[in-house]
Amino acid sequence: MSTSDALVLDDVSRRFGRRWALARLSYRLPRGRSLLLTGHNGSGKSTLLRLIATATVPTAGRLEVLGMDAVAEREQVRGQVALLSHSSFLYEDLSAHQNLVVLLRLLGREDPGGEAVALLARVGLATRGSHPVRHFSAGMRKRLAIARLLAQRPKLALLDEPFGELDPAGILEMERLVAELRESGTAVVLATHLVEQGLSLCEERLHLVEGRRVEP
Amino acid sequence: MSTYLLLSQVADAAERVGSGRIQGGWEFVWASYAVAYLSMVLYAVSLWWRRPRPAASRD
Amino acid sequence: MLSTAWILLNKDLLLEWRTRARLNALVFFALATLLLFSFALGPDSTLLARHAGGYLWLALLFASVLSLGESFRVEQENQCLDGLRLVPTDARALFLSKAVGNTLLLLFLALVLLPVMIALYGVTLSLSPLSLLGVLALGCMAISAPGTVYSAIANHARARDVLLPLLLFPLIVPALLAAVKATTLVLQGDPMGQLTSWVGLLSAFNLIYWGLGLALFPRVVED
Amino acid sequence: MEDKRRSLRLGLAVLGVVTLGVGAWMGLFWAPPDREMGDVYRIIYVHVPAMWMSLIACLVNFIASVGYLFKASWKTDSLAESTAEVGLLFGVFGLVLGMLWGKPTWGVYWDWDPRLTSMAVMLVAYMGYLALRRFIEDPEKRAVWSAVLGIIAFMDIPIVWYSVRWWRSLHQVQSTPQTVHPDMTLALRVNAFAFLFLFLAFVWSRYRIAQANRLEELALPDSLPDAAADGGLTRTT
Repeated sequence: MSTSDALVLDDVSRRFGRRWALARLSYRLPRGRSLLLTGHNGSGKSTLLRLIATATVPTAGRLEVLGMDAVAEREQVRGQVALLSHSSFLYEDLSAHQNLVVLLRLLGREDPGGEAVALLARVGLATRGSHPVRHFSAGMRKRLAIARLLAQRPKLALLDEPFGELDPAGILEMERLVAELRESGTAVVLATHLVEQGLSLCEERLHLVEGRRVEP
Repeated sequence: MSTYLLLSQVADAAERVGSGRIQGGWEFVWASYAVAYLSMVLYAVSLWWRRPRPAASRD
Repeated sequence: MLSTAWILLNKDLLLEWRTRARLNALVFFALATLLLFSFALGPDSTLLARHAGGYLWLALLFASVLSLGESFRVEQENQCLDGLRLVPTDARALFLSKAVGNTLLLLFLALVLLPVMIALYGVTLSLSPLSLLGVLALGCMAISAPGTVYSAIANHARARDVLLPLLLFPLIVPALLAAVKATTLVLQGDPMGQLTSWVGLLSAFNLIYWGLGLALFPRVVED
Repeated sequence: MEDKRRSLRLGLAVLGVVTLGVGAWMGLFWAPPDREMGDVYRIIYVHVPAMWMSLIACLVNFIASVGYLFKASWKTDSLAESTAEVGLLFGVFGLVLGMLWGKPTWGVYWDWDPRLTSMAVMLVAYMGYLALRRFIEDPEKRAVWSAVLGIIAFMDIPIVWYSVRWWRSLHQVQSTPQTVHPDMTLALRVNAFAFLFLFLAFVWSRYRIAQANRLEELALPDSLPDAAADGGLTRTT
């Protein structure tokens, strides 16, 4: 039944205090398809991504990610999903290389050092690997954060405003990286203001207004 | 620091009291009952003050 | 779980090394506290020597509030804690790494303070240095286990700098009593054989709170 | 339903006040003076019940905290909140009574008596508990974290008690009067039941306030037309 869908949202709601960030959202995303999330700031895009990533739990309703329950089987979901969030998840006082090595070691990889170097090269930070993150610009942090996501080799990548804070060249590069992800068989859920870029990368679209689904 | 100071005082006081029956002390008894009942009354008042108002008076 | 904890501990120690200026400040803070105690009590060296164990632990306790608070502030800066959770990382490994890291930091601090205290207060060591090390380690563990849980909680609250000591100090009163008594006995000799019961109390405290920490920490960091 | 509960609550309070009146008369005038402590011992009739209620409150708080962690429900969370506050009330004035008792018996207000000292330490711990609840806005997080805190603090009670007793072992621990007149026991029991009734009335009223606060924090004025029927007071997670 639901195993053919990458995402199943069944009447999902999420409340923060008195505010419903998501209200009774139902949606299905077939496997292998990618989803573009659009909507204004505060429309619930980030909350939805955090729910799918199991960073937070739905207040009501049921959420299935890749055929697994996002609450009961969250450990398994986390193994297959990666989130690029507004917060970079980076340690400011570690170097870019060390940040990646810690993550790769936690993931149990064979050669964390070598893999980290390769990842840094892939996102265009090869020469900055030994610099502490504290001295990075916003765009460089974004690149390192996407390297972090790539390191997790997810089946489903959740990207929250990946083009934000990037210069035009950076945006092009990010588009290339997302396209590469797609080609390698990773489904993408993309939340962005830049609808044009997003539409070229995704087949499906979900438009949110104040936590509800609206036809764009 | 002050702990040890107090301790020595206590030891002195214990010797002074000895084993005889304590005389008087009613003022402490009255004070105690007053403190106990007053605390409870004040708390009851505070509960009354915070009581849930019916929904109509809210907003 | 243990290997994850080991990786995380390495990460924390590396972070501590990269920000060693902060560590230095902590050491000087603890030293200043120790010095201030002697000013507060006047230059009566016998009094100072008699209560040296108490001052040592108070200095450590004050410093621990700073170091415990810091240990989760690092994780919050870019929501690194979320990043770790989503890897996924076992929350119990996270607790172990943080608690062990805090213990090591406090123990390091204690070992720095010890010679200063001996010089400043004119303390002599009656029992073996090894038993002193054991008491110090047990005491640091006793502060760190509940301290780690409380620091993770207080870090998300308003007024976290006030909240952590308010929560932690009453809780570790028994551990502090036991640690001070045991330290004093090690320094001044133990003719009545009381040391074992205080060490026993300290061990029981550790057992309970390391166990509780392992059991409850997953609920603290997960929603 | 609500009317019935209201009258039950009121009845409990009235029962408590009446019993307390009888208890006060028994404690102050009816019960005989103690052989050693004279009339000063009469403080026992308010001091000891207050301490008992405080301990009961800690116990209920612990049970509610454990219950919340096993199954999230606003009911156990509110119960934990109300018992912590009421327990703190009884504990604080019970402690003051202990000090008032200490002055004529020991010559000082504060004697580092193991019971009083342990109680003082625990009261500070539960003040921290209430402070934490106040400093966290998100109701779900507050509930989980304070439950963790409630468990940790409760486990500390016996440890504090033993450590303080050992610490004070150089000093003779004051014991309960050896020769207890049966009238004294009766007076103590009456007072204890009076306190228990009032304690229950307090906790119940405070619980209602807590539940109303939860409802307000989670009230959904304009969204979720269908799912909000239960007022958001049930959690599915």
